[in-house]
Parts: sequence; structure tokens; C-alpha cells
Amino acid sequence: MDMFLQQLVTGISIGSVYALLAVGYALVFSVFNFSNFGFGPVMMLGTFSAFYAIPLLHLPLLPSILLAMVVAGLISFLMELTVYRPMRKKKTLKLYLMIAGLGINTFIPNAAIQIFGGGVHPFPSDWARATIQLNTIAVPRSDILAAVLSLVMLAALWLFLYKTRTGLGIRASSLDTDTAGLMGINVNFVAMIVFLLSGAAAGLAGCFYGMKYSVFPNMGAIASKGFVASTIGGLGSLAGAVISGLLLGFLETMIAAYGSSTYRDLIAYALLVIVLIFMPRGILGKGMQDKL
Amino acid sequence: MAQLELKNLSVHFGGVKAVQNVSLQIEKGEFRGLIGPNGAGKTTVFNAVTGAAQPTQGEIYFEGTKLNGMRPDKIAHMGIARTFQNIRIYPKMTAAENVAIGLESYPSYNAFSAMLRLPHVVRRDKEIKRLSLEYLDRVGILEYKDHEAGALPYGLQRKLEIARAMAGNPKLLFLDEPAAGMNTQEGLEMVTFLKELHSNNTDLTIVLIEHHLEVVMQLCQTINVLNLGSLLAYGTPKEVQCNPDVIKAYLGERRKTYGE
Amino acid sequence: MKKFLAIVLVVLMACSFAACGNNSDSGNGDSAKTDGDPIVIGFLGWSSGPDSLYGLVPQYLLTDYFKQVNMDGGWLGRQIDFRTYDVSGLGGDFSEAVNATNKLIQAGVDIIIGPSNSTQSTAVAEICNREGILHIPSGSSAIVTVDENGKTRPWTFRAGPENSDYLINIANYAYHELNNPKIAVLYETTQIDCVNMRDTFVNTLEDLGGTFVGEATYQIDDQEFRAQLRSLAEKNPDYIFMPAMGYKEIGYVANQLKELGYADKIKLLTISTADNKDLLALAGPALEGCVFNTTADMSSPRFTEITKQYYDNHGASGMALHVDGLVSFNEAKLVEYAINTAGSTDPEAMRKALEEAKEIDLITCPVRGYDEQHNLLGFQYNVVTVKNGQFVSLGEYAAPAK
Amino acid sequence: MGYLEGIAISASINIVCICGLVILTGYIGLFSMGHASFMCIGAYAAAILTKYYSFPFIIALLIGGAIAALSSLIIGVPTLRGKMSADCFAIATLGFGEAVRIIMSNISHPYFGGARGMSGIPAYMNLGWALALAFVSIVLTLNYARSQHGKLALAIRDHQDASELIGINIFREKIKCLMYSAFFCGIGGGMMAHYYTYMVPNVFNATISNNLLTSVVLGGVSSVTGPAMGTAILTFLPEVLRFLSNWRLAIYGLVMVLIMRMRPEGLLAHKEIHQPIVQLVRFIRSRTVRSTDSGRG
Repeated sequence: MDMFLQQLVTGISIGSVYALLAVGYALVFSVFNFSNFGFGPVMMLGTFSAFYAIPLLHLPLLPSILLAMVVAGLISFLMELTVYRPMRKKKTLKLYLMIAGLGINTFIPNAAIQIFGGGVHPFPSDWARATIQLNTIAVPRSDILAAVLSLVMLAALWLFLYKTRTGLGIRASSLDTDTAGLMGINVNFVAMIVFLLSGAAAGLAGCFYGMKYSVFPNMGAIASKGFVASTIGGLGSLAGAVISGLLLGFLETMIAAYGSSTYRDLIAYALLVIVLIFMPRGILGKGMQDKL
Repeated sequence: MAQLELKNLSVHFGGVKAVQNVSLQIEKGEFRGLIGPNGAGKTTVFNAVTGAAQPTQGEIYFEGTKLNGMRPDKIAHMGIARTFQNIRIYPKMTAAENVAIGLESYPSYNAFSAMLRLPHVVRRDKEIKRLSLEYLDRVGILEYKDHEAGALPYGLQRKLEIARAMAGNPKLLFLDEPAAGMNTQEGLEMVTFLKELHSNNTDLTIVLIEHHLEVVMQLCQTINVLNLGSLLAYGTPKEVQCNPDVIKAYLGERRKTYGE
Repeated sequence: MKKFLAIVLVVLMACSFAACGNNSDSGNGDSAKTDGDPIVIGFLGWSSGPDSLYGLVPQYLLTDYFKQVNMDGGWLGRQIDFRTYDVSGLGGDFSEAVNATNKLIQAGVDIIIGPSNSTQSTAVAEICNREGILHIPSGSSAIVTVDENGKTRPWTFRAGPENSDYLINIANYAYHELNNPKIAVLYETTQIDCVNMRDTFVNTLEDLGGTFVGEATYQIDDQEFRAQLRSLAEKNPDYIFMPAMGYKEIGYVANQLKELGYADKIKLLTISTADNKDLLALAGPALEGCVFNTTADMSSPRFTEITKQYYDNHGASGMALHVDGLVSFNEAKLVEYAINTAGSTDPEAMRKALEEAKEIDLITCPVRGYDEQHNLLGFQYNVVTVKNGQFVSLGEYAAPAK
Repeated sequence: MGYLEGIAISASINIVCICGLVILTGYIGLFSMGHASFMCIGAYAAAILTKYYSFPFIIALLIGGAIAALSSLIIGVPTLRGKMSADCFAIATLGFGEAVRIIMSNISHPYFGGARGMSGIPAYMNLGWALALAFVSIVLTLNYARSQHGKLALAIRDHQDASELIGINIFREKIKCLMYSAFFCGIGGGMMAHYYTYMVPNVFNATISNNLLTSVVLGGVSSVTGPAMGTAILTFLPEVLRFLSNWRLAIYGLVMVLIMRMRPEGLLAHKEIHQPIVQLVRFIRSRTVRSTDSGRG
């Protein structure tokens, strides 16, 4: 039982990192129908900004997390501005956008290794590293912070999308980007908001990952788990992304505990593929039936 | 026995009852019209027969074979072809290649001979090309054979779709609003064309969905009227035109459109 | 017609390779060089991608070293042309290592040193032994110097420890010095070095009559070990042996052990990868009392000068000097010995020099030359523990002879 | 073996792999993030056949390809039967890729060697074989692409649902394309094994799969020679960029982004490299025919 609860806590905390990343993918996908493969570097750069800000500017933890979110948001938007927007203007296939993202994914981490060095560093916050003992289970403070802040972020995101005019515009664009443009919604503005928000989610996820594990130039590789989660959740569905992010975290930790750690990924993927076989559009995916 | 028979067909999408308890029979060689206001479920009937939508209730028989649950491509190969309300040509292929898809949707040579380009593949490809051109010629757009289909004008794309459907050598042809989006002149041309098509292929059954009543009146021998998913009336064009229910349904719809 | 054109296409492509590839290399493969020509030494390192610190640190050390050698007039009156090549590539396949090796050979390289992982060392060794080029890697698996038929590769000489020697040492240390503790193993199943180390360790321990209580595995790039640690903890080990290829994993395991509250009872027993100052920053408090069997004592005066120079020149790189970097640095000393003893860069003479060597003073330790399998004789191992957040050397350890 | 020869062999191996993926990605519009697994299967199969059973090289390659193609059914049949979206298929292949790598690493049978890999594979691969196989693969794929099979694949990519109503068996066509791609990746893997003579399962990781995908897309969809050229460029680029030393991979990524930014349709979308030449030849031939005609007249 202890084992189960311990793994549950771990599963939820890593799951919330996956969920935030998946939400970031889903936000961009819901409007522009492609997965931003340049998402890992966004997360990494956001985390590094907090990593340097804390000792250099003597920022407390929460403002530095906020800084990471802002920086990640801006970098994500910069990516949209310099790479994706010009390509979208030329009406390219989404596969090409994804490959451009893969290029970014090669470029930024390797440049970061040369600039920041290839070392692995702890996130500079002693507060987050301490653990709280609940009965027989050890819960790191960073996990509690991660769970709370992820919830806050997701709630804020939900309020923004469903209770504001800009949010309405984004949802309209997610149904049909071209028509939304014709209806007077500024698609570029929507793009800005969407990329800023998804970047912010990545920044937050990156800080949690850094606190829980470490900060290093290739930490963005974990974003691929977010991609898996957002796809399984139903591409473009935010709720699906959250559910499947948590599910993926839960599955991974539980299989490692009760199944086999050697074949963990194999079993996790097999289960996900089974989910996909029964729900070919993902858990909460929109039915994309061609209107004949 | 009727060639196509729908028995109490219902198609529901979630809570939406797109087609409700429709029964109808279509005889071989007939030219049938299927009309009704927007959202009456005409296309859904086509979709149910061709396998694009699953019937919630009821049965569909084609030449005595039950079509329910059959894979769409198998249905197509039983001799049912269709065109699409929203044009579905292959934009990057040439007109001739588009027709070739309909002509040979199950490849007649295997993948290995295709890779090696064996002599019989070359022969068959030539044959496909020749036949494709023949079908293009029959709908009168032979001169556009090497044009990219996506770049053709709207009316020609409709004709190309018909050519592609005909290339499958169907016994039953569903035409989904072939004159949609055309001006009067083009619409008239389409009417003449369809008339010729039917008179040249006497064995071919054609079912036509059309919004323009005039078109249907000129072409069809009998007409089914659908409204809100149910059959409203059946008869010759004359009978249907005078049916008060039909008039009401159409006027009602018109009032709604103008009212908005 | 089309087929003819496809031929033209392929030929054009081949020509374009030739056009782009030949710009910088004017040399040829002949070793008949005049005395004035520089000695070409090629270094292959894992210098980009996730584990770049294992290539970059040696690269910095070696570059500085050869610069100094050149300033002092070079060897045999000839300057050193030191070329470094990244072999990490995009995905860790060895096409990069093979291409770099081929390029070096074509450029008339005299000696190739590196890389440090066994997979790539083996791929490079295959080519060097076909072409008769002296190759000094620091990959630690047996297959680097001995091919699959058990035949020693004549041109490949190891610069670091060999797994069995190293792991026998660790297992002996654990059995004799740690008083036959209960030991569990946590290792990565897809990496050749990890699997080899695990096998040798477990076999040696069982031969000695040690207490091996269980094992668990993890995957490359894993960051979550709590499940494995919990299940290992149930077997009450005193030590968990972890032959990890990167210090990141060791840091994670240490932190998670501490979080789970096992850190007081269960200590880590691990290898030289852990001997890295950056690991202390990552998991210092959690490592208290852990034991690392490493290949050099970093605090020894032997390395004061090297350490000072490294941090003066490369302190800003964000990477600490690590023991594995020093082991790669051994390669330079072996090259120096081979060239100066042979008195020329004649491949056969250099090979002979190394094969017949009786005493070489390496960076990390003095050795007694090579055995028949081209493994270093008398390689010294050192034991390090963590006390109050600092590495403390427990001194050299040599396994008792059988 | 020379340096350029080595790169040319690498490029040829990649071209062979790409030839399969062209059909899967560029034609039928499915993309895979795990095709390295088929290279792995082909490599092991071929290597075991030549090393332990002394099969002739080419036969071993073909059997390796065939085994890879058959193994693609394991992932293809369950995922392609339903109308799984292309992205979900990508995830499924990603999982398959990881699965194969992990299983291969843990097989303890002496032929496979587990994580230690296989060494001492006969070095049958040389530049001649490599170029010949690349050339044959390109020709075969060009033939396939222009045949009815290729056209049906294109049709499915453009309008999947409508194509099924027109009478195309979507499942069979997709499986065929997947098997086709797995076959060529298997052959490429076999070539790799006999070139490096040593391999470990970790070589066939997700990054290799992504590189394959990148080359296909960079070369342009609905084209065979475009991706072949793209592959050659991407194989060669890291070597050309060696002068940048440690910044090499960063710049490689940047170049990739720039290429996509400049040519958002890929290098040769919907075109073949030899088309202009063929047209020119046709034009000249028609000229000469006409002139001889007029001469006779």
C-alpha cells in the first residue's frame, strides 16, 4: 500500500509535468493543426532563465517561476514569428511545420550546450528540495507546488478560454482558422496569444522538472512525452491532454513498480496503442469525419 | 425485385435524427430524384447506402444483397458509384489520372510487378490511360486531360467527378447536387448532359439529389421528397409539384432563409 | 531513358560529394613523411548532444596539452597537428565515428585517440585495424581491444581501465573492505558498458562468496527511480551498486533514496562517472557516505596543476573537470610515449613501442605496459567517499591477487 | 576505405531506407517516428544469415527486408484497420520503435548478443554494392510511385473518406505502403550491418527515425528523387559542417530550419529531379522525328 501511494504521488507529479506540456502542444494544435516540435527547447530556455535569475538577481522562487513562464512564452512566440508564421502564410502542409520544429529542436539544445555547458545542475532552490513526511510516504515540496501551480494554471487557462472575448476568438479559430479570419478575428493576434500561453505552460513544466530532477541543455527531450500525451488525449483537446498526461505519468510509475522496469516503456506504449485502437481519435478527440 | 431497396432506414448522429424511418425502392434503369430542403437528410441517405454512414436502424438491399455494415469499397465494387456535394477530386493529379482512380480502384497487377514495371504492367497502364481518356471524352472534357484537376473550373470539376464515377462501370450512380454553384447557363448544360448520359446508358440507374426543382423536374421520372429526415412524398414530378406538404416544406424553408 | 538518367543522378551525387569533401584535406594516406611535417593526431570525442561533457572536457585538456607541447618545440622536432572531431552525431549511431575516422585516415593521420564509449571505440577499432593505424581509445569493454573471435586487435591499445579488471577491483573492495555487505545492483540494460560491468561485478562477487541480494534495471534517459529503489530496499541491501554511464542518473538515484528516507541505511557504490564536482552540486547532501571506486584521486597533488589550468582556461564552460576526462587525457601520454620511444611516426615502430612498453607514466597513474589483450597492466584504482558534502579520498586500492 | 567512399555508402544506405518512406510519408501521408526499428530487424536478420548460415549477401538482405516487412504487420494491422489519424499512427510507430530496441537489447540468445550487440559481421558492403542498391531502390520506387499503386496512395492522402467510397481498399493500400517502407528500411538496415560489421540495438533509436522522416519531408512530398537528394544532403551536411567543430550540430539544425523556411514545400514537391531532362529529351526527339519526316516528305 505504501508503495502504491508513493508511486501515486510520483505519478501525479510527473504526470502534471506531462499534462502541462501536453496542454502546450494541444493549444497550438487546436488552432493551427500541427504539433510544435520545437517545444522542448522552449521549456529548456524558460527553465534556464529561472536557473540564472535566482542566483544572479536574487529572485525568490515564485517570481523566478513567473519569469521562466514569461521567457518561455516569448521564445515560443518568437518561434512562431520567425519560422511558423511565414511558413503558414505559404499554406504549407503541417508535416513541414513539424520538420521545421525538429530543426529547432536540434539547433537550440546544441547551441545551448556550447553556451551554458553540457553539465547537469540542480534547480537553485533549497525550499523546493525538502520533503514532507506524510505517514510513510515522502512527498517533496516541489511536487505539491507542481500540483497546485498546474491546477492554478489550468484553471486560469480555462477561465481565459471560456470567459473572455479573446478566449472566444481562440476557440472560434480552433474550429476553423480560415473562417475565423474571414469573420474578423485577427488570426495573428490569436497566434500570438496561443504561442505565448503554450510557451508559458512549457516554462512552468520546465521549472517543475528542474526542481524534481535537474536543469541541463537537453532537458527538453522530455517534451516528447508531452507530445505523446497530447496525441493520446485527442489532438487539440485541452481536457484530453490533461487526462492523458496524468494517465501517462501514472502508467509509467505503476508499471515500473508492479510490472517490469526493463519493459516499462514497452508496456506503457502497448497500453497506449490499445487505447488508440479503441479510440482512434484519442481519448477526447474531435471526430474529424470528412463532410462529403 | 427492385435494384435498391431501403427498409425503414434510420441514421442518427448522437441526438440528431438525420434520417428517420425511410423506405423506398428504386428500379433498374430508373432516373430518380431525391429532393428536399436543406438538412432534409438527402446526403445522409447517400452516405448510408454507400457505407460512409452507419444505419442506426433498418436495412439496405442492393440487388438482393444486404449492404449494412459492408465496407465502403466493397459496396462501390458491387456497382454503386457516387459524386460528392463538396467536390472531392484529387487536386494535384491530372484529369486523366483522376478518372484512372475510379477506373481501377483495386489494382489489377501486384506491387512486385509494379516495382519491376513488367511488360504486363506497362500494357495495363497504357490500357488504363486509353480508357480514362475515353471516359473523359464521354463527359466532354477530353481536351483537359493533362490539366491539374485542382486548377479546372468548377463546372468541369463536377463533370470530372461524374467521369470518375462512371469509370467504375457502376449499375447505380448517385449524383449529389451536380449543378450546385453553377449559373443558369451552366445548369442547363448540365441538364442536357445528364439527359444524354441516361439515354446513352439505359441500364444505368441514376439517383439525383438536387436543390433546383426545375432541374429535377426536367430529368427525373419519379421523385422522393425528404423533409427533416422523413419521406414526405413520392410521385412523378407533376404530382410532387402539386403536393401541398411539399409546397409547405419548401416555402417554410424559404421563409426561414429570408427571415435570417 | 529514365534508368540512364538515374545513373547520371547517382554519379552527379557522388561527384558532388567529392567536390565538397576534398576542400581541406590535401594529405594522403602515406606514412612516408619528411621530418618537417607535423605529426597528425586525431581525437574523436562525444562533444555535442546530451552527454557532451564526456567529450568536451577531454577535448579541452588535450587541446591545451598539445598547444603546450608545440610551444615547447613539439616531439622529434616536429609540431603536433591536433585535430578534434565530434562523433556524437545526431542519434548516436556510429556513422559519425566511422566517417570521422575515414576522414582522419585520408588526411594522413598518424595516431587516432578516443572515443571514450565502447560502442564507438569498437567501430573505430574495426577500421583502424583494417588500415593499420595506431588507435588509443578509452572505451572499457573487452570487445574494444579483442575481437569477437578472441583475437587481440593489433593496432588498438586501451588508455583506461578494462571492465573486468576494474569491476573485479570494485567487487573485491566491497567484499573485503566494506565487510561483505549485502549488495543490490541497479543498471541500464541497453548499454554495452553497463551490462558488461554488471555481469563482471556480479560474477566476481559471487565467486568471492559475497552477498548479492537482487537487482533492478532502468532505461536510458530515465529520471524516475523510486519504484526500483523501493523494491530493492525491501531486500535490505547495505549498498546499491550502480554502474552508470552518466552522473545525472547517480544524482537522481541519490536524491530519490534520500527523499524516500533510505539514505541512512542504503549507500550507493558506484564507478568513476560519479567522481565529478557537478554531482556534488546536484546531490551533495544525499551522497553522504557513498563509495565511488574511481580511477584517480582528484585531490592528489598529481592533478593540482592540471586542475588549476583547466579551471583557469575553461571554468566558464559550466563543466567540472572529471576523472573520465583525466583517463582520456592518458591517451596523450601514451601517444607521447609511443612516438618518443619509436623515434619516428612509423606505425609499426610505434605499435612495437607500446606493445613492448615496461613502464609508462600516465596522467592518472604509472602503469607497467600492456598485457596480451592490450589492457594496461597495473592500472591503479582509488576509492572516494563523500563527507560533509566534499569528496574525500580513502586511498588507493588494489585487489588481492588470486 | 576512403572518407568520401564512407559517406557515399552512408548516403546510399539512407537513400535505400528513404525509398520506402517516400511511399509511406510522401504518398499515402502517414508518418512514422519508429522506422529505425525496421532497420534494426532487417539488420539483425541479414547479419545472422550471413554470419551464422553463410547466406549470400543479396539473399540475406532480401530476407532481412522481407522479415522487416512482415514484422510491420504487428503494428500495421491493429492501427491501420480503424481510421486512426496520422498523428496517432506516429505515436504507435514511436512505441514500436522503442519496443524493438528494448527487446533486442534484452535478447540473451548468443546470435543477438543483447545490449552487447553483434560483431564480426562479414564486411560485404562496398561502394559498388551501395550505389547499385541505392540506384535499384530509386528505380523500383519510381516505378511503384508511377504505377496505379502509387496513384491510389496519393488519392488516399488527399481524400481518405471519399477515396474509400470511390472503391479503394484503404486498409490494404495502407498496409501495402507500410510493408513497402519496412521492406526498404530492412534492406537499408542489412546494408548498414554489413558496412559497419558491428552493431548494437541502441544505434536504432528514435533520432534515427526522426532523421529519416526529416529527409523525406525536406526532399518534398509526392516525389522520389527529391527525398533521395534531401537524404544525400542531410548525410553530407554534418560532414561539410565539420569546420564549425562543436557548433556543428547547432548549425545543422539551423540549416534545416532555414531550408524549410525558404522552401516550405520541400526541395522537390510533386516533381522529380529528372523530369526537366526527360522533357528536354522528348522535345529534342520530337524535333528530330519531325525533321526526318519533313526530310522524307
